[in-house]
Amino acid sequence: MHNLQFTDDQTLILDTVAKFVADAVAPHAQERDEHRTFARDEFAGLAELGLFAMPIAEDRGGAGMGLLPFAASCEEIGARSGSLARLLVGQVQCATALAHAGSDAMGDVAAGGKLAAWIGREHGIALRGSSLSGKAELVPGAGEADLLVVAANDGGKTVLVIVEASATKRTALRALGFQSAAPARVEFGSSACVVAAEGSTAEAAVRAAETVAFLGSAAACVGAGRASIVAARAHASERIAFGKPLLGQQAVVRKLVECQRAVDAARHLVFHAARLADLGELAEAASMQARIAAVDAAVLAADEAIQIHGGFGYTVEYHVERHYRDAKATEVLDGGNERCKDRLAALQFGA
Amino acid sequence: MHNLQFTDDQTLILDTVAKFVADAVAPHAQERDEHRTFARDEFAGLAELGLFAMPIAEDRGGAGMGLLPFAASCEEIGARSGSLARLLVGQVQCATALAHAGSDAMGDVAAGGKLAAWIGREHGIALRGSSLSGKAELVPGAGEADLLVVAANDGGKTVLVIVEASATKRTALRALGFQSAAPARVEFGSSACVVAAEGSTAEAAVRAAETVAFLGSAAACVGAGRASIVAARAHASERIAFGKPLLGQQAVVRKLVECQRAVDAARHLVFHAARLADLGELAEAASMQARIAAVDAAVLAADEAIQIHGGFGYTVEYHVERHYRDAKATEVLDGGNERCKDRLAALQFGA
Amino acid sequence: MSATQPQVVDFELSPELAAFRSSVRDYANTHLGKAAEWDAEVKFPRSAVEAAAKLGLLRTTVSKAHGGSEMGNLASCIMLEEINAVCPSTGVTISVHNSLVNSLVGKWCSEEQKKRYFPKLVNGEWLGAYCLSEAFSGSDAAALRCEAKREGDHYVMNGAKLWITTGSEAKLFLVFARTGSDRVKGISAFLVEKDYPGVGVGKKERKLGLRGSPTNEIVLENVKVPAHNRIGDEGVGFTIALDTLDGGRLGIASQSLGIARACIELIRDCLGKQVDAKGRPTASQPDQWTLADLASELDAYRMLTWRAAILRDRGLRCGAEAAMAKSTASRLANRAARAAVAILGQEGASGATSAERWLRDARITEIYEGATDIQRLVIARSLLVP
Amino acid sequence: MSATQPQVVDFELSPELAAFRSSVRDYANTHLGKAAEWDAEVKFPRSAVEAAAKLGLLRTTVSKAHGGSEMGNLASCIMLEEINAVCPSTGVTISVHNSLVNSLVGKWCSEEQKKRYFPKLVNGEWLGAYCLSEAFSGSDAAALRCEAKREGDHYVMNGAKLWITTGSEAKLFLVFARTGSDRVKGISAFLVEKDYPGVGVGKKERKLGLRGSPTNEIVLENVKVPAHNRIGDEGVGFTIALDTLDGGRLGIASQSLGIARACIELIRDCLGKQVDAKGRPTASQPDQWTLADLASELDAYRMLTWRAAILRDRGLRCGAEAAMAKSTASRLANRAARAAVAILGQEGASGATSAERWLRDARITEIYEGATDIQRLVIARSLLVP
Repeated sequence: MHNLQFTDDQTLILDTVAKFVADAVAPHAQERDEHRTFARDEFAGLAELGLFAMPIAEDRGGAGMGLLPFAASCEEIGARSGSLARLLVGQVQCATALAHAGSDAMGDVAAGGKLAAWIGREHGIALRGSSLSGKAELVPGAGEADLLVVAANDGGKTVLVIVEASATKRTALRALGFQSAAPARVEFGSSACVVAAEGSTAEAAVRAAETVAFLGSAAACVGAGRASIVAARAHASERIAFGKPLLGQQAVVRKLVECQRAVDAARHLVFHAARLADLGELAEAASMQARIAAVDAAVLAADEAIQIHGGFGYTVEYHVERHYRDAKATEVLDGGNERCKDRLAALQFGA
Repeated sequence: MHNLQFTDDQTLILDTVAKFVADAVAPHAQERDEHRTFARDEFAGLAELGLFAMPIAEDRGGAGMGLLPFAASCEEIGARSGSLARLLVGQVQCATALAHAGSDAMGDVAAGGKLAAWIGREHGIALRGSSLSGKAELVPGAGEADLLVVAANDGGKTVLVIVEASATKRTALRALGFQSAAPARVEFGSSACVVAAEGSTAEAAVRAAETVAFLGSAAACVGAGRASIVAARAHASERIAFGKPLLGQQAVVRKLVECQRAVDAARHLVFHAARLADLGELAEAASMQARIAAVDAAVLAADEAIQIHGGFGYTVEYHVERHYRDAKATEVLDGGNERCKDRLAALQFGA
Repeated sequence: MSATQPQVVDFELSPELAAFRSSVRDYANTHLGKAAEWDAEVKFPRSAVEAAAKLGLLRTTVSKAHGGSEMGNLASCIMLEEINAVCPSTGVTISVHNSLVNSLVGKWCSEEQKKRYFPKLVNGEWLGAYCLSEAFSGSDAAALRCEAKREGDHYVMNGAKLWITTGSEAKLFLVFARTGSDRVKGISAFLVEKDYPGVGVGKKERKLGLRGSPTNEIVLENVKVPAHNRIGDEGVGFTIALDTLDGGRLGIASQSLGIARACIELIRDCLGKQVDAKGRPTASQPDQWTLADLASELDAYRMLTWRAAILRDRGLRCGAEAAMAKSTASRLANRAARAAVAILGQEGASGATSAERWLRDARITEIYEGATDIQRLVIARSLLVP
Repeated sequence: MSATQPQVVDFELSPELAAFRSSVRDYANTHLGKAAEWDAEVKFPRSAVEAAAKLGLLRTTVSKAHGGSEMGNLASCIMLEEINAVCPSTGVTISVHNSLVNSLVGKWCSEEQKKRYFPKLVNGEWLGAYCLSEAFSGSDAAALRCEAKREGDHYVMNGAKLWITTGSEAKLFLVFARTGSDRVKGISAFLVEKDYPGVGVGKKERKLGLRGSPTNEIVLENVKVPAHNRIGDEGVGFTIALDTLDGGRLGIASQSLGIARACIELIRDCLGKQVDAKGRPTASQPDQWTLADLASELDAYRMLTWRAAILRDRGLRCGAEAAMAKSTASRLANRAARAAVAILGQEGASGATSAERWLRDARITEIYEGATDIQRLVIARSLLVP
């Protein structure tokens, strides 16, 4: 990891997560994705490990371990299953926002007893009276969720709203990615809901949830990039062309070097942003920057890994096409990379 | 700097360097570059600040502060003068190698009493008997150097050799960059020399000097990238086109966001590699990775800064063309980025 | 096509070719509407291929003497761009049939062989497949291991071919097999009918995209191939394979252009909706710039493709030119598809638009019929070896 | 040039144009050998421009009736690629004279004006300069402030023009000035002779590259410009400026192609030396791939450039096509120059080869005659606004 700076506690957690991922996630990831089966057992496993509560502050009912081990966990999981990493991100977003709001619902979500999906501001869901209206086109987890936590628009102000998923119309999607995370279109036809927070509390809750998403999806992409490189290296070591392993072809290994650099740089940005956030500093810009870099790195690494695999890479059996799809699908979530760049323009350059 | 981790001592040094750069380097950088005048006063200033001895181990006669503040200093200096940053890099390379060799010449070099230029292995200078032969095409500092410290080839093995610069033929170059660093072509026509180290000592000395160069030039490029962004932002704030400042044009500020991300990522890689080295770990791969990322970031940022400046950017008065040239010239030094990538292929992927 | 008759004057199509393009566009709009369904259900676009056959689109590279329309490579490229701009699964089926199979038969087979097979190929009664790749030889095609041993008046063929486009649907396989030990000169080409005993359709690949086009392993177990089904002399197989691939690459370049164009149109439609009261575009500048760059490159690489096709139609060498066309166009297709997903955002990735399908379909264009690095090798060699 | 006469058949030059290209190549090899010296010494390539004039290279865009060779834009593009592949300082001088000045005079000036100025322009006795940019108006040309006030039979002109190529050497300035307050319709164009009282050559820019070509401020202080030197009606200046820039962009696209080609040749020569005993290339694969990609794009963008030139020669609109040519070719020139420096390594950066000069010269092509983002704006508008 070249990180130098995990505490012993953090290292312990990460080892546990790595073991869980290797034992319980990796063996089924491809199959679940191909057949679009929901990763319910794996979700339960995350709950058992306490990952949903991990970054939530202790005084809000969480484990208070901060975002750094959360990000590192997302990387581990993202290396095997972008879908599961996204479920983790969504659940932690909801738990984080509900914790900020002091909502009773937080406990169930942080424990994983209820599956929650986050619907961010970018969807423009409107609160009118005590019901929601609007449509969220692509929501990972929504197809199987019990609760939807929505950053809704109440006449220009952000409010945090909880809806029973069954009160909405959900359409399972054949989406580009996240196929074992039950991605769905959610339509709110005047769905009844409960307002969990308003005003500055809602704003703070939603911002915290957004940072979780930026960081978590960035870390998951770092994992996907790492996994793509590992897969490509393994294939290139075995595959013989023109009398020597592909890895001996300068053009092939040079691509790996470039992907490694992009992934390593993205990881530094992710960990840096997580540390800033854990120190209580504003991490919005840093986490968005990390997200953009990590998505790019994951797309690059998966794309090159497919290319290095040749025809094999185009089939579902070598995982790299899945990382490619999940990385591109990540790009459009949370408002998309473009929205991040516009916000960065304002934060970094006052534009 | 978004670094979180400088010690108080390091911060103090960096503040001093920043003040020196602002007062003594910035005002003359463009003019010296344009007229190709050697930055002798500035070099003396670096000596006075003790920067040449800073990263050398205390038990070898240095200040023992490590490479992290050295890298941060290179960034500060590189933001104003790529030439001066390169002189610092070369001097510290020589001091580092001589310190490893336990050479008496180290004291003068670390104090800056003698100006030393480093000629690396990539030039393939050959030691035959007690004299050197070969040619080094582009050596910053060589035109004004007192000493040349050479990583020479003695029948396939690396030896560390000291030559009086006056014993060689030096031709001042009208090179792409480093114009106030007296870049020269150095020809060794059987130049007499002193062998300072052989065997594993020479190998270790040269590797240490190489890491200094990778890290130092990477950091200087981070500085150049930072300066390009600052200049572009300033120009874009003032320049009106189509009824509003350029900074209000989404396409313009988006470029700045992308440059900032590249520069920030490169800085993380630089500081990470410096910390690894300071902890006594192998930092060769990390420092080469940092170098490649930083050169790319500096070229990108300078290129975009020129573009944002429009016609102004093509003139010498706005500094960004100088950063562009110096960054591209940095790329070919120390064996060039391509050699770094080949070594990374071996170190990272066993290719 | 005579060597002096200009086909493309001043970068514009002749009226005949323009009319042909328009007729193919009609075909595509009429018959390829189920592209998304074929993709989702992993279903061969049989009706589309049959309709193409009826319209004569499976015989463009065949001489009139053999029942073809003799329109040549340029016309084929124009046709394939149109088809692939709607359904790349149909596109690759037709490309392989025309650009690889029919072209090879027309150029390298004996008159007798042509008379036996063209009647079935030109009307689509039989589809063709090109069997070069194997599990252990992709880019390095000369490393193939499939064996054909001469025994009297026939060859006994053993081995397995991988990544065979149209594998489960084809009736005629052009198989490259080893008749000698020399890496290159030990390779020969054969016409192998699906119904020959021992020919088996193996594993069907589960793929990222192009899911309407079946990709199979073809297993050859003690297949008796009549000696008169050998194409050309023993040992010229590799020459035939490479020469044919030059044409095939034009087909894939055209496929890539079609995909890129479709993505550019998606982006244009998306940005085009964003206008102010006076109809001026209000879409984000970076998105507009992306559109501009993609559109510029599309025009540029289409010309590279047409240039190579014209050279080939004239019987001139076009290896480097075809490689330039394929390598640039295939990368553009992927860039355009990635941009379409990003710009269309959630609608791009959710399946609500075709953007995500283009992304998946585009990816193969950089891999098959010579991966991008092989194209670069061909181009670099042409520049470095006089 | 008639509208039906094909100039480029099947992507190949006519024998006449091929011969012309060859003659220009001879000129470049004979007269532009001091390019490095002109760069180092910041010296105008006077001898080269005079030799070009003698060979008739300063009159390609002028009709025969006015002493020109009437070869048109395509021929000019071919010529400019050759010249710029050796010396871009000479290249831009000739490009501005032909593509901007002579083209504008031929298309927009009155017969009387043509008769007065063409005799001096076609033989290079006078060089021309195009004065549009100002300190506060670059990409946003319509923001210009230079003023021309009508007073009886003349205008009184005041203002300053910036970034004027050939400024200190030109005898005739085409000046765009404000005759009214409307942002666009308040602009008119004028023929201003250097010798008119009040015309001054101001500050000379110290530049990254193109150092042989003087770039100056042109100061206009109470210059009395005869009313009969106004070009067209009052208020059409901006239309004239933009139309002329379409042609100018073809010149810069061609300059970019020349620079890119020179860089590709440097790389090819460098890699070509690296061979094994059998003459096979041993250069690093990534470097070879870079060469292949650059060469592919060079061919592609040359076709974009020629396509736009042919449209313009036929009197058709070519705004988007010229923008595609310039934006792609200029970025290619810069990528090629950066690659040349990297691949040639120390020899690339030390001044021992021309690589570092190409890097410096190339950079302006993305800036002048409409920066890249302006080209993208033009292209995007053409796609988004029907």
